[in-house]
Amino acid sequence: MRPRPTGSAHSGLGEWLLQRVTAVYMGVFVLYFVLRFAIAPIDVYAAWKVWFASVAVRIGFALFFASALLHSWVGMRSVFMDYVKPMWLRFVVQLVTATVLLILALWVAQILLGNT
Amino acid sequence: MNIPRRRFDCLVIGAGGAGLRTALQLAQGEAHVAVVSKVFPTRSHTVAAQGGINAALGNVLPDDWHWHMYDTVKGSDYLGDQDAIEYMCRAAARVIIELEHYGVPFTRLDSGRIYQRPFGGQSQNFGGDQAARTCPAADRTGHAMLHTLYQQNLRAKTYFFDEFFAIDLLMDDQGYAVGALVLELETGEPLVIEARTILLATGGNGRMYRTTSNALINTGDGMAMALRAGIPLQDMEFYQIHPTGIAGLGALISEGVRGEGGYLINGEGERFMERYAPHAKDLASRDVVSRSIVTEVREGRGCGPKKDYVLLKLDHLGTDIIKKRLPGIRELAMRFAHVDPVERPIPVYPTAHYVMGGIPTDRFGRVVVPVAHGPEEAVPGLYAVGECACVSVHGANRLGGNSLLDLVVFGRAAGNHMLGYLEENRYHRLVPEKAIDKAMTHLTRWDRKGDGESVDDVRETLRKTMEDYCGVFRTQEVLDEGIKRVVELDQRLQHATLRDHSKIFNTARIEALELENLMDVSMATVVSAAARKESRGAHSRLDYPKRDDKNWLKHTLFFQDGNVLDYKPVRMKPLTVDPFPPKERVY
Amino acid sequence: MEHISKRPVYLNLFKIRLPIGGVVSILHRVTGVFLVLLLPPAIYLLQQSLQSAATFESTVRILGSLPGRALLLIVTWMFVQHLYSGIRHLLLDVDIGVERTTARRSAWLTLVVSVVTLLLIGLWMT
Amino acid sequence: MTIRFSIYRYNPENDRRPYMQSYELQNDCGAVMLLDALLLIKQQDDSLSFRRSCREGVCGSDAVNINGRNGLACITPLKDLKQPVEVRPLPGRPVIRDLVVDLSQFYAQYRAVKPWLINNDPVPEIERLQSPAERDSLDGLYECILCACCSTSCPSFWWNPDRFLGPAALLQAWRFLADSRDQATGERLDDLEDPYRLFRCHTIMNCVEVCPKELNPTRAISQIKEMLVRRSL
Repeated sequence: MRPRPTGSAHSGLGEWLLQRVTAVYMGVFVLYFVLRFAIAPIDVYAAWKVWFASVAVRIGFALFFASALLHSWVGMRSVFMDYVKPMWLRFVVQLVTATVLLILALWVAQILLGNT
Repeated sequence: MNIPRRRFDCLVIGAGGAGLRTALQLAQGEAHVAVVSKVFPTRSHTVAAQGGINAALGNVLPDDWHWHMYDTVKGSDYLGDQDAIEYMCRAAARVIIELEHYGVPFTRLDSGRIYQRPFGGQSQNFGGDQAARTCPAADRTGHAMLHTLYQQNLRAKTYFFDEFFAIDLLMDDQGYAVGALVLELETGEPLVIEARTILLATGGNGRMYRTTSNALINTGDGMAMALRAGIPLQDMEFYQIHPTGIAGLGALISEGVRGEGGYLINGEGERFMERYAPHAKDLASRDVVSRSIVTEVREGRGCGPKKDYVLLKLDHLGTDIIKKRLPGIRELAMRFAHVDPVERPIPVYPTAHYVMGGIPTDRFGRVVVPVAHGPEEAVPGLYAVGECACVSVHGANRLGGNSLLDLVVFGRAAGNHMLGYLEENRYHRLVPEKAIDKAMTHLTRWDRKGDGESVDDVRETLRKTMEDYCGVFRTQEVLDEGIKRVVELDQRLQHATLRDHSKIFNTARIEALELENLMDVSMATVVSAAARKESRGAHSRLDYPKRDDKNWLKHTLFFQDGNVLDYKPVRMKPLTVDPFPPKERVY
Repeated sequence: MEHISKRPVYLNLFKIRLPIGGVVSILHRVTGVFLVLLLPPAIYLLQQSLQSAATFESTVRILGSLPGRALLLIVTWMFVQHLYSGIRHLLLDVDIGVERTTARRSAWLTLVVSVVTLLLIGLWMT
Repeated sequence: MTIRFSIYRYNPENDRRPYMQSYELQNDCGAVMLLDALLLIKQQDDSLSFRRSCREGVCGSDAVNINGRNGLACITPLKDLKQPVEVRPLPGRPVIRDLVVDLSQFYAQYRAVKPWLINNDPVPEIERLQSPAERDSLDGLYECILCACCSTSCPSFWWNPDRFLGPAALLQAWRFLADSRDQATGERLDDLEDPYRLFRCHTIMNCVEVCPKELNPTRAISQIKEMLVRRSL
C-alpha cells in the first residue's frame, strides 16, 4: 500500500479558492436581495419587470448564477471524488453534471439577455 | 523445513533510540541495513523518556565534560568503566548538537540555544554546586528524539521489519553472529534474516517487576537471546528503582520535576530529603532518593490513608513553568493520579525503572565475553547498545539524563565500528541449519497442546516474586528464597501451554515467548544479586550495608549454562584523563 | 496473500459516533446536493416570472399556495443551513473558531440559527 | 455486579466474518482504564488480539474505537463508559485480526509528507539557533504519537485513504513547514497542492474531536492553506 502518485496537479488551491469566492458573492447577493424585498416588496409584474430591467440588477443576477453554477460544479465534483469509485463511472457522472450545468448556464444567459 | 530468508549487510534488532541511532549511522554509511522491531518503531519505550539528555554544553550554568564524567563515575558508585564514561561525556555535546540538526525540538533559551535543566547527581567543579546539564524537549524528550530518529531513518531509507519478533540469534560454529530467526506477527510465519553484522538494541526488562515505569513490551528479549547464545549478562543485580513513579501505578514522573524545583514531602509535611542528602537534597542520586522514600514509608511517615506513599510538590513553581516545561507530567498526573499538579502535589512511590546491567560490551558497542585464555574478546559480528547493553557507563546506579545519552553516543559509535567490520568481512557467512533448527524448536515449543500452566499466572507470580525478593532492600535470606522461587517458576513455565494456537497476529504466543525471556533475565538478576555481598548503588543489602571495594569492585558475569557467575575487573583507567579513585559517596 | 484481500473493514456508520461538527458537515453536503438539484426549477420560476404578467401571477400564486409555501420553507431551511454551515467552514478555513469547544458550539449554533431564521421567515410569510 | 463488554472479533483462520463477543469482568477487578480491562479479558481468553505498549498514552499503540469513538484504551477511564462497552477496531482500515488493523496506508501517507527536517545550509558546529517564540510554534505539532485516531475518524480519509494525506500526516507536514530551521517550504507546498492530498479536508473536525493528545490537525491544515494562498498572491 502506498499513496497514489497523483502528480502535482496544482488545481487544488484554485478550486478551493473558487469555491470560497463564489460562496462569499452568493452570500452577499442573497443578503442584498432579501433586504431589498423585505424593505420594499415587489408584488406586481410591472414593478418586477422594471426592477429587473436595470443593468446592475442583471449583472448581479448573472454573477449570482455564474457563482452558483461554478460552486455547484466544484461541490458536486468533490462529492463524486468521495463516493464514486470506478473511474469510468466517475467520468460519466462528471460529464453529465458538466453538460447539465452548461445547459443551465445557457438558459440563464438567455433569460438575462432577453426580456428587455 | 523451508524457511524464507532475507539478506542484509546489517541487522538491527530493536527500534528504540539505540537501534535507530545505530541504523541511521549505518544507512548514512551506505550499508544495507534492516531494522527488526516487535512494535512499530515509534511505539518503542524510548518514547516515554521524559526529562532530557545530558551534555556539558554550559548553556545555562558553567559546565565541563570532566565534571560530567566525575558525576557519572561517582553516580555509578565507582562501578562504571572509566574509559567508556570518558568517551561518553566527551562525545555528549557533539551528539546532542547532531540531534538538534536532525530536528529534535529542544526547549530554547532567549539566546536561541538549547535550554538545560538541573538533574539529580549533577555538580560543577567535581562535587561543587548543582549543575544544569540536561537538555530537554519540554518533558517529552524521548518522544521527540525517537520520532526524529525514525524520521531521519525514513529519509536515509532504512529497511524496516515492523512487528517482527526476534526469536533467537543465529551463530555459526566459529562463534560469529550470522543472523536471527524472527517471527512476523501479521502472518505468524518465521523468517531467517542473514546479516554480516548484528546489533541488539532491545531495551530493558522492567516488566520483571510488578510496579514499573516500563512499557508492556520491556521484557528483556535481547538479553535473553544473548544468554541463550552462550553470552553472559553483566551486573544484572543493579536494577534502578526510580524514586518517583505515580503511587500504585508506577508510571514515571520525571526527575525533571525536581530539576525544575519540585520537592518531596512526607506525611508530616516535612521535606525529608534534607535529612538524607543535606547538600543535594531532592536532587541526590536516584538510588539514594528511592531508599529514602522507602525508609520514610517503612518508618510510618508516609502519606494517604495507608501511609504508603509520599508527595511530590510542585505547585509553587507556578502555572506557567508547569504548563511550559512539564506539560506531559501534568497530563499524566491528571489522568492517572487525578491530581492537577498546578494545585496539588502528586502521590509518588519508587518504581522499577532501568537495568544498569546487560550484555557486556566495550565502548565500540562490541559484545565482549571472557575466553579461556587471557581477557575478554569480542564476539565477531555481534554488537549491543542501549539499555540491553552494559558498556558499562552506569555502573551500579545510572544518573538521570544519561540513558538517552548512552543510546546516541554508543549507537553512533557502534554504527561506525560496524561499518569498519563490514569492510573487513566482505561476505556473508553460511548460516548453519542446526542453529536455525534450534531456534525453531524454541518457537515450536509453544505449539504444544493440552492442559498446562497458564502463561499469565506464571508471569504475574514472577513479577510479584521479583518485587518481594529482589527489591529495594535485600538480604541473603530474601534473595536465596527468591532464587528458589524463580527456579520453581522456571519449572512451571516448562509445563505451560497456550490455548490459542492460531498464527495470524497471535499475541498470546508472543507473550509466552516474552515470558521466557523475562524468566531468563530474572534468574540472572536474582542469582547475581544473591552473590554480591556488599551495598553499592542500586544494590542495597541490609546485611552488608557498606560498599566493599576490596572484594567487590568488580563486574558480575552471569552465564545461563548452570547459572554460574564469573567476575571481571572494572576498567578504572580513563582514556586520557586521570582516574577517579573510589571515594565515599555522599550527596 | 488471499487472506489479505479478504480482510474486513469496520466502517459501520451507524455504530461510529459522528460528532456534532461531523453532523453539520454532512448536512452541508446533503443540502448542497439538493440545492444543486433545485437550480433548474429556480431558473424556471425566474423565467416564468419575467415572461408575462400572467406567468408572473401564476408564479406568485404557486409560491403563495400552501404546498408552495411549505416547499419554499424546506428549500429556505436547506439554503440557510447550507449558508450558515458554509460561513462556519469559511471561518474555520481562516483559523477562526478551530478550538474543539468553540467548533462544537458553532456547529450547534448553525443548527439553532437556521431554525430561528426559518421561524422568522415563516412568520414574515404569514 | 459486573462490567459488560462487547468486543469485535475476527480471526481470519477461523472466522468467515467478524462478530461481536460478550465478556464480563467483576466490578472489583481493579481495572481503571479500558486497557486494564482488555488485559484482564485476555487472561480469560488468550485468543483476543490487540496492540499495546506504554500503557500511559505516549506510544499510540492501543487506539481503538470505543463506543463509537476513537481513542486510546490506556487513557480511557472505564467508569466513563456506557455498558456494554463496545470495542471495535479503528474504522476504515483492513482488519488483520480482532482489534488489530493494517495501518500501512496510514504510515505511507506519513512518509509522503517527508516528515524530516530539511536544511541545506552548511552544518554549524553548534545548534541551529531558534528563539523561544519560534520553538513555541512547534508546540501542539511535534507531540503527535501517530496513533491514527484522527485519520481513521476522518470521512475524507475513509473515502480516499490512498490520495488524501489525512489529518495526522498533514499535521506533520505543518510541523516542518512551521519549523524555523526547515528550508523546504516551497517544495513541501508544491507537494501538497493537488485536489486530494490537502484539499480533501472539509474542516469536518472529527480529528480534533478524537485526538488523545488534544492536538488540532484542523488548525494545522488551515495554516497550510493560508500559506498556500499567501504564496499564490
